[in-house]
Amino acid sequence: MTDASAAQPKPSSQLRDVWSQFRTHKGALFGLITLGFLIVAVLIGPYLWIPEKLSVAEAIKLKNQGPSLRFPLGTDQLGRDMLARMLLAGRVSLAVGLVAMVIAIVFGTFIGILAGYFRRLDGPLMRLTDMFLALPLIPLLLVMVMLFRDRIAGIIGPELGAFTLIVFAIGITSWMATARIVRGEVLTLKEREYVLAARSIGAKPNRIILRHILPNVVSPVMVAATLGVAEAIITESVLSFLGLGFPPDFPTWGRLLFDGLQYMQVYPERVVWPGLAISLTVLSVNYIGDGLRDALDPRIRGR
Amino acid sequence: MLDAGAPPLVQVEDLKMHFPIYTGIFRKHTGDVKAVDGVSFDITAGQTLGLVGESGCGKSTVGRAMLRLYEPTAGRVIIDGDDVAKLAPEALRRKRPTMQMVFQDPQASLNPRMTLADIVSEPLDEHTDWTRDRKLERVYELMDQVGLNRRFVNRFPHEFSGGQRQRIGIARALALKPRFIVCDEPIAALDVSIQAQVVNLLEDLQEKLGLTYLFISHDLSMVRHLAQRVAVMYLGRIAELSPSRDLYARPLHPYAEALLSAVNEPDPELAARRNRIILKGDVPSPANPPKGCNFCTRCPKVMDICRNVKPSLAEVEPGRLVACHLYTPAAGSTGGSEANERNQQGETR
Amino acid sequence: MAEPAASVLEVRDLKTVFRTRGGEIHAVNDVSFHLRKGELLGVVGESGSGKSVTMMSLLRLLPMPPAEVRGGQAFLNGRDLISMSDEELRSVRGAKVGFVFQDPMTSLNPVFTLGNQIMEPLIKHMKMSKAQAEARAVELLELVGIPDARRRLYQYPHQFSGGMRQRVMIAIALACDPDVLIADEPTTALDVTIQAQILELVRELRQKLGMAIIWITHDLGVIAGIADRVMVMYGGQIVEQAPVRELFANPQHPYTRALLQTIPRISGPRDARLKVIEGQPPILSGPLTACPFRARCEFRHDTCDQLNPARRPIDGLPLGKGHDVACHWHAPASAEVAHA
Amino acid sequence: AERGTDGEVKLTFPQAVSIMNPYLSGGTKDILAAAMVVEPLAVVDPDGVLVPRLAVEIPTMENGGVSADMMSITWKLQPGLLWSDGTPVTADDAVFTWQYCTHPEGGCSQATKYEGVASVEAVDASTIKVNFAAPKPNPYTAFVSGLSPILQKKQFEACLGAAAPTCTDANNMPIGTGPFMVTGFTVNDTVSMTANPNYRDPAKPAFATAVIKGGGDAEGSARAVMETGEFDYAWNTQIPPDSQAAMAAAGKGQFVVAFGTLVERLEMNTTDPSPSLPEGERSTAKHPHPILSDIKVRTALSKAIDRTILVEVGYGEGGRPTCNVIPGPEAWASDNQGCIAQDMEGAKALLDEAGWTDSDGDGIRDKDGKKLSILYQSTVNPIRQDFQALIKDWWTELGVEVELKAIDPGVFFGGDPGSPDTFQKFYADVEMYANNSDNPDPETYLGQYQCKNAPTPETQWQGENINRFCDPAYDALHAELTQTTDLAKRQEIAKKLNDMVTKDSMIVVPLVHRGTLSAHSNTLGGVQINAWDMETWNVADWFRVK
Amino acid sequence: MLTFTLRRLLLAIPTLLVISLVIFLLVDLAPGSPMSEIPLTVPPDVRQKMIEALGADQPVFVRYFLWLRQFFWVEPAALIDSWFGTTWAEGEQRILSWQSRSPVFTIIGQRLPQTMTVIGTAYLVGILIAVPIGIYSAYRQYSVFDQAGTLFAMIGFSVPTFFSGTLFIIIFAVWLGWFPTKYDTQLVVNDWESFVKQIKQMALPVMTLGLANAAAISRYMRSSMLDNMGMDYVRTARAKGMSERTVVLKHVLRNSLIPVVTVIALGIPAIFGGAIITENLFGVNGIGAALIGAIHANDIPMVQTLAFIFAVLIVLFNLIADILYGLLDPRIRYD
Ligand SMILES: Nc1ncnc2c1ncn2[C@@H]1O[C@H](COP(=O)(O)OP(=O)(O)OP(=O)(O)O)[C@@H](O)[C@H]1O
Ligand SMILES: Nc1ncnc2c1ncn2[C@@H]1O[C@H](COP(=O)(O)OP(=O)(O)OP(=O)(O)O)[C@@H](O)[C@H]1O
Ligand SMILES: [Mg+2]
Ligand SMILES: [Mg+2]
Repeated sequence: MTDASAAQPKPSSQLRDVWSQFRTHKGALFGLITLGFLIVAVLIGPYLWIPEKLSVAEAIKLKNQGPSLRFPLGTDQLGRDMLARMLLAGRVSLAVGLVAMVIAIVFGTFIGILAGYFRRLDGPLMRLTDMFLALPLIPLLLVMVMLFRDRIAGIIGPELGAFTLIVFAIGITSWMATARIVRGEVLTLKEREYVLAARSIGAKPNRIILRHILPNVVSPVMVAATLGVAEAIITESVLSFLGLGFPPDFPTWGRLLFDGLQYMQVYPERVVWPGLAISLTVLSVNYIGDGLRDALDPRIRGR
Repeated sequence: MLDAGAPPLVQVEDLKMHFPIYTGIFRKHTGDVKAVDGVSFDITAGQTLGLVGESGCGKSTVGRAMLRLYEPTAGRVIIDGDDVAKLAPEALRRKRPTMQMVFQDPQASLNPRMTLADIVSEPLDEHTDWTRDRKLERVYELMDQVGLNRRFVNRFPHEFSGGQRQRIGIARALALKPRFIVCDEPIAALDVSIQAQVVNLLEDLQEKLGLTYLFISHDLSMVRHLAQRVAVMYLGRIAELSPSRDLYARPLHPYAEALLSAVNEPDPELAARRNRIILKGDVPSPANPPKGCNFCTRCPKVMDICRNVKPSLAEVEPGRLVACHLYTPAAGSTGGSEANERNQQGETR
Repeated sequence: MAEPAASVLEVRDLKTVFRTRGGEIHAVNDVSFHLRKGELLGVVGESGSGKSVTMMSLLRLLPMPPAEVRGGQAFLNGRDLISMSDEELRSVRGAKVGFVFQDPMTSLNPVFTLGNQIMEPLIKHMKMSKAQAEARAVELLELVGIPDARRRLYQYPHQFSGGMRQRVMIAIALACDPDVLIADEPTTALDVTIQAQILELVRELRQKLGMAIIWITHDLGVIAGIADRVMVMYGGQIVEQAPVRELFANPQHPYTRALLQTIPRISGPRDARLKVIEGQPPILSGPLTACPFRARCEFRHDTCDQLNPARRPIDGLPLGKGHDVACHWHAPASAEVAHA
Repeated sequence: AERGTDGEVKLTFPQAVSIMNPYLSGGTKDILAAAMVVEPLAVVDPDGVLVPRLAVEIPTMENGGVSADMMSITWKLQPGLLWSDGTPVTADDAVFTWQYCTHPEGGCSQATKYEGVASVEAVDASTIKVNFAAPKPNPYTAFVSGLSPILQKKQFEACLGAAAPTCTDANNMPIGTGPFMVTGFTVNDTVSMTANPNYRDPAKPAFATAVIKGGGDAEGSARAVMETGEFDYAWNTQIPPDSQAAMAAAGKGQFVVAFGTLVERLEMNTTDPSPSLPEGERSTAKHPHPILSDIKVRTALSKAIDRTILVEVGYGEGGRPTCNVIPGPEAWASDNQGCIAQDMEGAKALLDEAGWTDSDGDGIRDKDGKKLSILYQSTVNPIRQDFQALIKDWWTELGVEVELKAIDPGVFFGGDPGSPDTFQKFYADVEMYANNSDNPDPETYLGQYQCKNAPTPETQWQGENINRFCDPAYDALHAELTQTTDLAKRQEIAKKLNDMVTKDSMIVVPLVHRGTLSAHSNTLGGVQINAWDMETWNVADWFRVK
Repeated sequence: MLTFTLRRLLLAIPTLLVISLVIFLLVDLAPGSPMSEIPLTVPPDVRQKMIEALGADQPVFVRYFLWLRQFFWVEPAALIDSWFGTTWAEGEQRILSWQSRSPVFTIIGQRLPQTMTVIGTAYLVGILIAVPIGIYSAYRQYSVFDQAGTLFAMIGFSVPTFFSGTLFIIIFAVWLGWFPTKYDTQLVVNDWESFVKQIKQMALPVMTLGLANAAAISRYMRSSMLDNMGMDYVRTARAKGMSERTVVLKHVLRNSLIPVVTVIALGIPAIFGGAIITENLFGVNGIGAALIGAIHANDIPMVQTLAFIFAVLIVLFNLIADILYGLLDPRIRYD
């Protein structure tokens, strides 16, 4: 009975459990592979796919080409290789989408948990959430960028500065839904018996929150995360459109989509590529979320 | 109760737990749910006090308020020398290892996302600075004590049967070597054979470790089996507090009597011969209890005085405390003889 | 009980499995039993032994998938429920068979008034008008002992106490005067006084309406109090079946014996220690080829590992009429016919 | 033809009309619409020639309308003119209009039109005399062109000064003398008009009603005319050349271009915008620009640009390469063509000559340890971003490091002294935008580059001399221009001034002479596009092609 | 319930005041000037005059209090005047748009009908599509239909309206020629013909917005239905012999609607904001288009007023959602 070796709980075993369950979820696997592919593509793609160095005059002659061997995704109105631009754009868009989503999720979850768990904070925090919900997004972003752009650019350089600012601005304006959902969940979760049980053994609030409450809000947070990525990518393009985003020669998927819009009728592929990339990202995040939710739930895992 | 010389480990004095009701535009405090309304008892070290009563009468609330899982409205709860009701948060946290709780619902009180090892070692994480190995060693030790196979360490709660789950809850409660455990209906949700396993385990542990229990249950036969003394609660107050042998032989309070008569014996012969008192009507709301005796709305032996004056818990026989006007001199004769008469309100079968 | 009347329900070789990711779970294994008119059949057994699944299989109330009824017949007044179309079955559910579920707290729809929920089957099956249905609903609530029924009709489940909800569930099950009432652990969550009220009610109803009742419970005390006949389930099988007094007086299956010994008594001497059944319940991951109880059985012998015992009368009466049991301990292995 | 026989004419503008009173308006869209309703004394035709509207003829020195000392001009109203409400038009209306626009609290946006006007008097009911404070070589500003129409005194009497913005009804539905009158006005959405029953030519307008629908974008407006045929006329349909071609191929309509003086240009900063300088000294004459002060660098940057490609990419039919800030009218434009051909080698040679060489081999030229690095800003606009990308490519080829920046036009042109991103503050090395002269005579326009007009912290960063160009010779020559009356002489001076800021100094680097691209359907006749006045100047003559 | 509503309404007042101040400051601080559209040839002193004429040169707090007074006193008074012919607001300065010099509320009044018809219809259409899809997806979880629904929803999420709108224009207006691309706000519906015209011109914006809305709502509907499909009371309903129709469309749906209704109610103010692009694209000239126009022109009073109205709507609909919650689910009590 005391088979110690078999009984030794490996610290990693739980993670491995999650992973092995995750692997059986077809959608999640599809999502992970697709997202992984996209990330790898934008990370190393630009080193592998180096477009020919063309002079401006040569390039202009090749503008608005359809897909070909030479230009797998065609060229844009200035004869630039769309594949190369898509890859470069993906770096920013994926980074912005994922990082801003993470900020929104982390912040939203944090606020939601505080509001839900500590009665006294509930009122003020929820009014704050109301306020953020009610604030007009565009002027808010304008003011934020105006106030901080130069300061941040001065510290970490214009591109990284723009990135930080955009990611932060988007994150800080999109946490409200998460906070509301999480708060609602926490309100019921904190009445659960096992939370009371944790208190009865003298656990501190931070442990109760981390170990007993947080894992149970994963599922709604995952939904919010999925929506968050799409929103962040699109918001970034709107920001660029208002001149608040990245330097104008810095492609992002949102901007490519926006730019391509003028050409949609004549060269539909100009919008298809960025649109496809954004949709794929969102779809894969959605499926990963589904899979993760299932995998994190030992009740489902057992089946 | 037998060795009256042993000092009580737990003393509860006039414990009150009122849940406030707020109404109106400005959230005015307009009333209270008097879940527990002045309860006093004590428990001798190494013994078990049974706590029985109707659903919703405040049994769990007593247990939880005693361990400061709720902030009691009034009263003193002295456990091992400290007044738990008044401890500062940090002191309370450090006091927790001496007093633990086994929860009513084994499924609900275990975090479904934690493994057995995590659950049982959580109190150790919180109160000790042991190494991982040392904690694991203790977890194994506890699992042996409660009879869980060591191979189960990495299992999740849903992978256990009800009885096993309850054992996890007990192991968790034992982890810090407490002196006092509140067992809140630890067997209600289990099937018969598993109930027996759990009860035996509790008994074994009491014997080995000298534990003190408050055993909350509505299974009266189990209480009889386990407890030396039994408190019968009704609507937030104690109706009768007697040694278990006396209570089961001859309940004094009319409610205790009705309760005992309702128990089903697993014996068809006996069942056919039994007289049971079926109470009529519903339990009054604890937010708005009757003016006099709490039980007066349903009592088969109700008298006029019951509707106006709250009876207090008084010792009517050696070791037996009852809160009933039948036994107070003011209400006329000592109720002993009347206790056997059936009033028209109760049905006799 | 007087001389047994004809069976209203006759179940033969019912077999239900769950297909899950971890493999199949054979929850009900060739269960056969019958129920006479006006009879109260008690069902006891370990948690997970298939009591609820058996009953729900009859009315196709299990989630399918994962559940699957693999075979068997169940004749209700001569018509086979298992092979019925969904449409036909719907006319049986609620009308001919009433069902009270294990958990009264969640079995009522929280967003509709009780009146609405009670009247639903009346309007559907009895083709009553709204006014008629309402009158009948009031009648039903009064029948199950809920005072002030007319006002209560317009209240929501959360405004009722647990015991009252349980009674409402019973009222719904009784709405169309069913031939059979299946009550699945209706009193587990209640304390003894409320439990007593419900038992009283059931007793009255049975006398008044003459319906047959199947009563599933863990509480042997309850069984002793109200049942005519008792079925003991273990590992998805019926292991013993007998009239109630006979069973308590003369339990034959080792599991039944052990079960009866574990319960503390309220009267009589206080036992020093409760008996327990050692070991774990079987994992029903395949068809039974050996006795499911063998691992925990004190009378275990070789045959138990090789053959799953069939049920066999021990009092000479035909199967199901008197006392029968599925155990090798009472019969030499040679006389056994193995289950397919 | 007969009035009102051609049904409805439908116009669409990408920006919706927000007010029908040109004196309170912020944008061309409003004035375009207003020009269909209220009229000036004279308008400018597509050739830049003045033609009379409400006046009988154009006053000149020859016919005695302009006094010899250039101190006054006298206009004669056509006889029998009626407002659309049937009341007669009198000289008093003109006098009132002048008062209205020059009232100090009125916030009149066309106040420049009345600059230098000392008084306006009604000599008699039909004679208007405009007196100037000083001799005015170009007296055709007040009451000329759609920017300066005559308002009805009766309607606006109560709206003088501070009350001007509160007269919502009058501002939205002014009574006019034009071919149409307003019947319905939804702010920033739709203007509905019907033919003016009192219009002086009984045969006009051919259309009974007119509608201007606003909103959307250039793309959508163009599409509504060129592809779906929902509208007859779309103003300002600046879309990519490829799309222009595709839309034209649908065969429903055609694009028309009006070339005025609008020039897309690069402005070179002559002062140092470095952020390391203390606030208040950044981009001021205190610190000359470390790189761009050298004319060789400026010239090299200009030489590296292929303007033909820019036009092809950005404007197609709607633009042409130019080297001048005054590209028209013909008679005023310098013949400077030197910059049209790209000369990359020449540019490189110039930089080498100026001492900027790539000494560390990183592809970027440097001098004295300082990199040849340029911040190049413009507004958010797809074409400008394409230009930025192309020019960056060329400059990079030259060995110049370029950082791009795009700013919201509202901020860039907003003139908010608190914002670092206005074009006047010029916290960048090079910036790109378009500007034009609102008058065929460029005197005022050229006056912008005088030393005194440089934006500085002291002037709250106001001023039109964006690049802080300062050349006493230029100022002197411009002063001469203001004194010269002889047209030929004026034109000659203007060309010289143009050359001084462009090819001689390369302070302003013109890129593209832009036209306004509009579209009209093939069934709309009589459209005569006009760069010198409102495009709707001859809307009375529009008709339906049958 | 009433007291709860009142309490929440009372609480909303300080919240809204704070929000109004923040909005006012934000919009005011944002860079840009109402003069940016004036041609560059206009000299600075004229510009300065124009700014003064707008009152834009006064200190922020003066304008804030003026605006508060106008918003909460003058404008309601003006509204009452226009209804009953009283003269309460006589001589008072109403909030004027800088761009058009018309009272902001007049403009809003002109635009409300379009917003209501087009955006309202779109939202309704979105709900009408989403709810059945969500229900059926949940009822047949993991069926082909469900998978297709997931895909549809994800695409609906990730494709911005400026993209789908343009696509619809090209397909339905340019290629097929079925619908107009510009919304005629002046159209008066008084006969069959004009009604058809109205339907046609609403088709494209409604499709665009409906798609976006339907995507999100169908997801919520599905997950909520799934949550309830396995509940015990569903089994009870089946055991009573109810038809599948009754089971799904009565018992499950009513319970599932609670979160969906919240999402829908909370989405209504967001729809005003979210419709900016669509309105602009199709020339619907509703409130959203007014907002973007005002932002581009730096028409500060207009932006402030609209933003504040949105804020009021958000707070209001949050409250309505909470109340609906209570109506739909009798267990939820607010006192
Ligand atoms: N947090 C709370 N707020 C308000 N009322 C409460 C709260 N917790 C319990 N109550 C009320 O207090 C009373 C006593 O509840 P308690 O849980 O102690 O009953 P119990 O005797 O344990 O019943 P059971 O046998 O059903 O477990 C009940 O009426 C209950 O509704
Ligand atoms: N949905 C399901 N999926 C898989 N297995 C199931 C499912 N429902 C029930 N089972 C299995 O079927 C078996 C019989 O379950 P059933 O509910 O009939 O037990 P029971 O006798 O009613 O027990 P209890 O007394 O605890 O109610 C159990 O082993 C259970 O694990
Ligand atoms: Mg309890
Ligand atoms: Mg069961």
